[in-house]
Amino acid sequence: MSFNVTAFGDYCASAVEDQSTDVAALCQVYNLATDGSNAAGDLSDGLNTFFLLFSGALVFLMQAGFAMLCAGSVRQKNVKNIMLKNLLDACGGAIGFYTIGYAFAYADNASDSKTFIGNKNFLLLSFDGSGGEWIGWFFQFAFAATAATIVAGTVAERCKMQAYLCYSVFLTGFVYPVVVHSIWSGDGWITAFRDDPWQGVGVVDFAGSGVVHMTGGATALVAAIILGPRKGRFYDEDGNPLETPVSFPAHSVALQILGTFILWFGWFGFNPGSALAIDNSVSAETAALCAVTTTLAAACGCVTSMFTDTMIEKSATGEVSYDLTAAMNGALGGLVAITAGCSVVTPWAACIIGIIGGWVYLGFSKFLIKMKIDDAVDAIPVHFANGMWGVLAVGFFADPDLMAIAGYNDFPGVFYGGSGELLLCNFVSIVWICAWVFFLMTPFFVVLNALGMFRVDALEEEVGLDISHHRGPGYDMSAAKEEDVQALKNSRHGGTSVPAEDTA
Amino acid sequence: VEDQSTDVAALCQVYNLATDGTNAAGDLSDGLNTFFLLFSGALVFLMQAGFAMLCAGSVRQKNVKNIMLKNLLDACGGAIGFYTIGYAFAYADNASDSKTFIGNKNFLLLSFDGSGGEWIGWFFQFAFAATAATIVAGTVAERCKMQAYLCYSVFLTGFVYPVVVHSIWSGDGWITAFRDDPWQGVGVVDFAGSGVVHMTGGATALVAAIILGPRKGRFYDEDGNPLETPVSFPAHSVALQILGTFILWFGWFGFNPGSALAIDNSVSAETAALCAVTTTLAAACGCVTSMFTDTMIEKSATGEVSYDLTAAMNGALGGLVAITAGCSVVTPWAACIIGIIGGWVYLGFSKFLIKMKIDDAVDAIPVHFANGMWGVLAVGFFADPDLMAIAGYNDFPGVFYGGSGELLLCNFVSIVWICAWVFFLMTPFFVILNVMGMFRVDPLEEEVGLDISHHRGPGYDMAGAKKEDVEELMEVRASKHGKVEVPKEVAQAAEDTA
Amino acid sequence: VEDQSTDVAALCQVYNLATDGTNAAGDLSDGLNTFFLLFSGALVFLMQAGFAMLCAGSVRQKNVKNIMLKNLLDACGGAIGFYTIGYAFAYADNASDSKTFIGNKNFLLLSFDGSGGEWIGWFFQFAFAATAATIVAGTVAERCKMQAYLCYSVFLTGFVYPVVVHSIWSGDGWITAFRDDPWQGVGVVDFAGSGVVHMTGGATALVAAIILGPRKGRFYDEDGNPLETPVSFPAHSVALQILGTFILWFGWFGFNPGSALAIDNSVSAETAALCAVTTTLAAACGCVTSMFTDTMIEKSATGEVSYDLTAAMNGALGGLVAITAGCSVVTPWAACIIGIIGGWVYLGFSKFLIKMKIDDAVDAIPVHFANGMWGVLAVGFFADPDLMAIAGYNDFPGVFYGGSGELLLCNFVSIVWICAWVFFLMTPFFVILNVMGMFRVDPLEEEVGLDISHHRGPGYDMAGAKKEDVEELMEVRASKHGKVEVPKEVAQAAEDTA
Repeated sequence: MSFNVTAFGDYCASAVEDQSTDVAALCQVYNLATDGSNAAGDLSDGLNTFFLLFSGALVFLMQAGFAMLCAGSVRQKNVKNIMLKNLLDACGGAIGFYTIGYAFAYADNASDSKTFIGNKNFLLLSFDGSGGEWIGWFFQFAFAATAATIVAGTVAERCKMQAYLCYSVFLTGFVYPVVVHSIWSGDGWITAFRDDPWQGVGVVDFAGSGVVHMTGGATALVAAIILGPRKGRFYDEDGNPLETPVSFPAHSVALQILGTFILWFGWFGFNPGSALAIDNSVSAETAALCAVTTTLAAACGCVTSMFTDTMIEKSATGEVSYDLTAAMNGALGGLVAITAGCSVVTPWAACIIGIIGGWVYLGFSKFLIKMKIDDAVDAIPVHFANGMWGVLAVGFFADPDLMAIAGYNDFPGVFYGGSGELLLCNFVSIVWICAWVFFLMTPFFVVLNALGMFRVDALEEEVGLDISHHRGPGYDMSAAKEEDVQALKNSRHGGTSVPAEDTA
Repeated sequence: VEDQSTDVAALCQVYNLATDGTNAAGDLSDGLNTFFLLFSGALVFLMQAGFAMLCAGSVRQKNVKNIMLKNLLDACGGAIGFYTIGYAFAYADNASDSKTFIGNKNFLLLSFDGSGGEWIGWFFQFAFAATAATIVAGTVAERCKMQAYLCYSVFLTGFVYPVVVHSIWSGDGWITAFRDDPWQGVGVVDFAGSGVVHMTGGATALVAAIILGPRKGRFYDEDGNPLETPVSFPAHSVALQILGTFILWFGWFGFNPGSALAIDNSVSAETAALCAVTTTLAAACGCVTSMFTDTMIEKSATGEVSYDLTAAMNGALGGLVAITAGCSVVTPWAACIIGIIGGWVYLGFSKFLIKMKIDDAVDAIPVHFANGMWGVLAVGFFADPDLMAIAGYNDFPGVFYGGSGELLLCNFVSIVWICAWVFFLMTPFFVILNVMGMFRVDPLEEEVGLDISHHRGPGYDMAGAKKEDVEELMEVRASKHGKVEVPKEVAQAAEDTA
Repeated sequence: VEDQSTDVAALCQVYNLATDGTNAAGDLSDGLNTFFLLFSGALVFLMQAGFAMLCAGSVRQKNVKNIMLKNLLDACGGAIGFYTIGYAFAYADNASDSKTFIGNKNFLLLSFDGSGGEWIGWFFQFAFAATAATIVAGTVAERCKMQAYLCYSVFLTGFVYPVVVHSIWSGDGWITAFRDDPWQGVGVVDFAGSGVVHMTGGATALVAAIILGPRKGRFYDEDGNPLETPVSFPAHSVALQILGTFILWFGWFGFNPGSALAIDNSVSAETAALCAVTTTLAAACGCVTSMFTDTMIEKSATGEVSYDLTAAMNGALGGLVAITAGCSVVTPWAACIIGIIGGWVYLGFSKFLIKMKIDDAVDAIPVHFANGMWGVLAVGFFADPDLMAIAGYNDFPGVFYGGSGELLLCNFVSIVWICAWVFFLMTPFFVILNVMGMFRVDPLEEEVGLDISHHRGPGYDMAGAKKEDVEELMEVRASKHGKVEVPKEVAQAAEDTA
């Protein structure tokens, strides 16, 4: 009674003369059914590729978001410098991740053994194009570039270009890939994507609160400590601590808000895109849920952070004021915090994660100032602190049903009656990422510093990096010469009637 | 017998294969539609950035932080309001065929089970709700209190807008096209929301602008006497305005084609594709018409030929708003005509508002309210019956296709209904806010600008390097390499700061 | 017999099921491809915003409105021109296998029946046409008359560009790869348009720049004597330039992968995916190469290390233009080499133009014309025969893969053809405009800037709050709560305005 469908297909194709009408009809139906199934497989490839192209492109656009946010946040005299760093990040990230980063991060060793680092696909040479390899690289590159760009803002206005280039290649080429390998690769030691993950569940960091944001944020923290604050931020000319820290005004709030919106938009690629496929109902549901939780966490983070800040300021000064920096960093904090759990928490949990994310941002920002650690764009509270909170939050809020839908083992978070395996896994991932980054980056930056390659000359810092290193300031707003405007006025209609607009 | 059993087994196998194929197609269909709404919703969300840039560029430099914060909070408030109650009011299906005024299920999305695209449906609809709310921000810019703004934006996304949506886009609505027996046999055809979204936002803006009054110095002098010519406040950054316009246009490629809601079959693919074409053409025609008409008007008045960016970009936006209702049911040439008239509607209504001394800081009322009305009406004239059927409506033709006016009547009634509903609710709302002193900022604060008054300082600090520092660097650089010559960038900077 | 009839009934059911599955797959395929082109077209459209920001940032502050208006009108004019005649000239298939010079059907899209993705095909192609037109805007910025601009942009999108498209991308073209028997057996391989789009735009820009002459004070002093060193006019806002660069790069992920035109099967999915990879790598390599080469050149000249943003961003754009022709047929390492050389081509051609005293306000000629040529040629060297087959071309290898040069010859001929066609048409066109005094603005207007001369005032008004108002607020706030202390933001503002 056994029937081999493939053999039957061959039989149909062979067109034997003596087959009955019945069999011929059946063969035709078989061919039709095969066509349908093959078309579905083809469509599936196309749809998933398109989904990752869309998501990767949106994540890439986050580079523009970071560039605008950072550019708006720094003083006018350093705007070219920070934007160039953002542009080079995207480029360096591409080159570093192409040559070695992807190989270190993902290479599957075709065994079930745990490995520390991948070792295949250098320069993508062994790609054969099938199985979405090209588009997979593209999507992962966009993430790597994001991790690198986080650091740029923190060390803005005082970091040397050479140092920046060194660490961004080091970060995307080695530090970040090893973290990825441990958590997102099937070979990683703490990954959820093995048959027998640690504690039965492994680390659940869906879109990378830990892998991407903490790695970038932790590097930023180390860099900020070793690099020291900007001149005049916490200490006066003679090095005596100031009573109140001087806050340097953002040179353009318009660019900051533009950057924030672009980042939020990009996150709709970052989080839903991390479903990696959308060719079936289950992954479609996962991606859709990610869009909802991402939106809600950002909204709650923004509102919470701004109004809390308003209340704090009101109790201090008696005036009601609304701070844009608190609002936009609150939104970003909420986005970072939901990144780990976007596919495994319910909307109400996303709201709570966002609300706490807003507080985490505010608290950590004030803590840094107290510690006299200078972060030019508050990237450490947003990415490092909220990255940690996001990874931890999964341990509390993960819904076991959603875990199963998202492809994890259905371990519940503590608030769903879990006994803490998931929380433990995620806590260990935080410790691991911090330890790995601190262990590698601290000596790295110390050596750079000792060699005098880390911080710019004091005078150059005072003048600003644009004039010192980038051939002049970033803006030239000089308008038309007064005498020319006057001459134009006089030339029109014998100079008697001047158009209204020219009198401006 | 053996032959027969082999036959049956073979048939079963083929059956399984066919079932696999069909199931895979169903799965793919879910995935594709979800992805389509994710894409469209994300683009509509980006329109928040477009509005923020457009408004920021249009106001004076002293209020730029204020307006952008309002835009950011809109997105947030819209999300929270639409999550908690708005979606429930707008869409809940009561599983009966009765007409209802408002939905009452799915508060906090609690009864979602994830199937059937519910999550992504909420995401897409949220983006629309946030758009409706953000339209108002620009009109009342430079003088509206933050508290008032927060109150009305929650009220709008949580209640006013959802009721309009329920009536026109929900299967339970009283005037919807999506019932078995819609009113007049066709119901209101407002494909992507010229009426539902733009008129609702625009009408709110109109009420607010009337009650709030014009900005200081716009139509009246210090002593309250009307000025002979209204003073126009210059936009502080045209670059931001144009950036905003382009982002909005880009976002509209999610707004209109996305309203097909599905793209898993040839018919909805055709609908979405047609939307992209009509949207493009209406915007282009609106832009060109508005700008050149403005140029001709100005030329006849002053004799000088000049090209106005505000007219161009608001013309484009007016065309986009106007095509939104009919993007899936009109042909390309009709889209051109709708866009051209949209450009004129914008210009005319803008001048009418100035004549009425109603002050709209970013011309949102002519763009969204006036062109929203025009767009909804235009469907009644230009709807092609074949395209109506393809887009899923009953195939009633517009008046120009020999229709006897049912569609025009439906759409006209929807305009009256939206205006009445918004005016009825928002007028007392804003009057009370105003009486309580919660609507308009203090005159002195308005004069200083809201950024310094309420947002901890101005939005820009363009101070460059200090002159003495640059000079010092010049000396260092000149001596460092034993050179006499100073690097050109430093010399240039020294000259500039001199 | 009864058994048999049951069998037949069962078979019929299975047949229906199989048919359903196959039909669903066909439907899905339509939807997916339409969606893919909607996404890609929207991204390419957003490149208009990228060009607007890049150009706006690159010009002097006094011409910012002018250049942005041109960019906006480009999008509009492109839509109208391509709708009315451009598409008909470019694509109409005459249903014969004969070679034609120009298409002649589908004017105003009137014969579209909606099937087969016609609507979305137009949308995608329109976005490309608008890109070709907008390239020119930057080069002639700060001195070209609006009228001239409108004339040439309609001429370009309505006739010049469509003929190039017809020859290379239409099945009827004389040198196309999409015939059964293409020239030399392979035809021109210009996947996403390094030649068709970028060279056409860039060549027009080159002709225009030569005839229009340099901006006042760039190469010659007031009296017309050549300056020893050319004066470089500083970009008024680097922030806008970088924003534009990133938006363009983002848009290119629609431009290149989208040119696969379909994504409903594994093969075209692979093509699109490869395009995304090669596009990224070429841009990254172009950027890094161009900037560091520039740094080294400057260092050898001045002894100071400096990093130039213009070199970096134009290097990235140069890499993007260069990979556009071959993005689907070269391997990643070849993309890196194409990008690296693209960076050098940009730098070299930019310096060459300055030496020739040809003034390009935004360096569009080196980026689009020079790198467009390099990109088309590079295919002849680097095309991988396997990838050629996957991308749907005949599997002719590039010279470095052992090809005997047919492909290189085809692509070289396409360069000659595009240059000849554009130079032949545009030279008399611009010369006549110039003779009629319609090309270049009045010298005084140029000096004042086009914004004040033609667009009703400057693009920015950064005036902040008045000093006395801030001081008054300071007093009010200090007394209001019985406090002596003034809120820090007001005090700070008072200090700043002092």
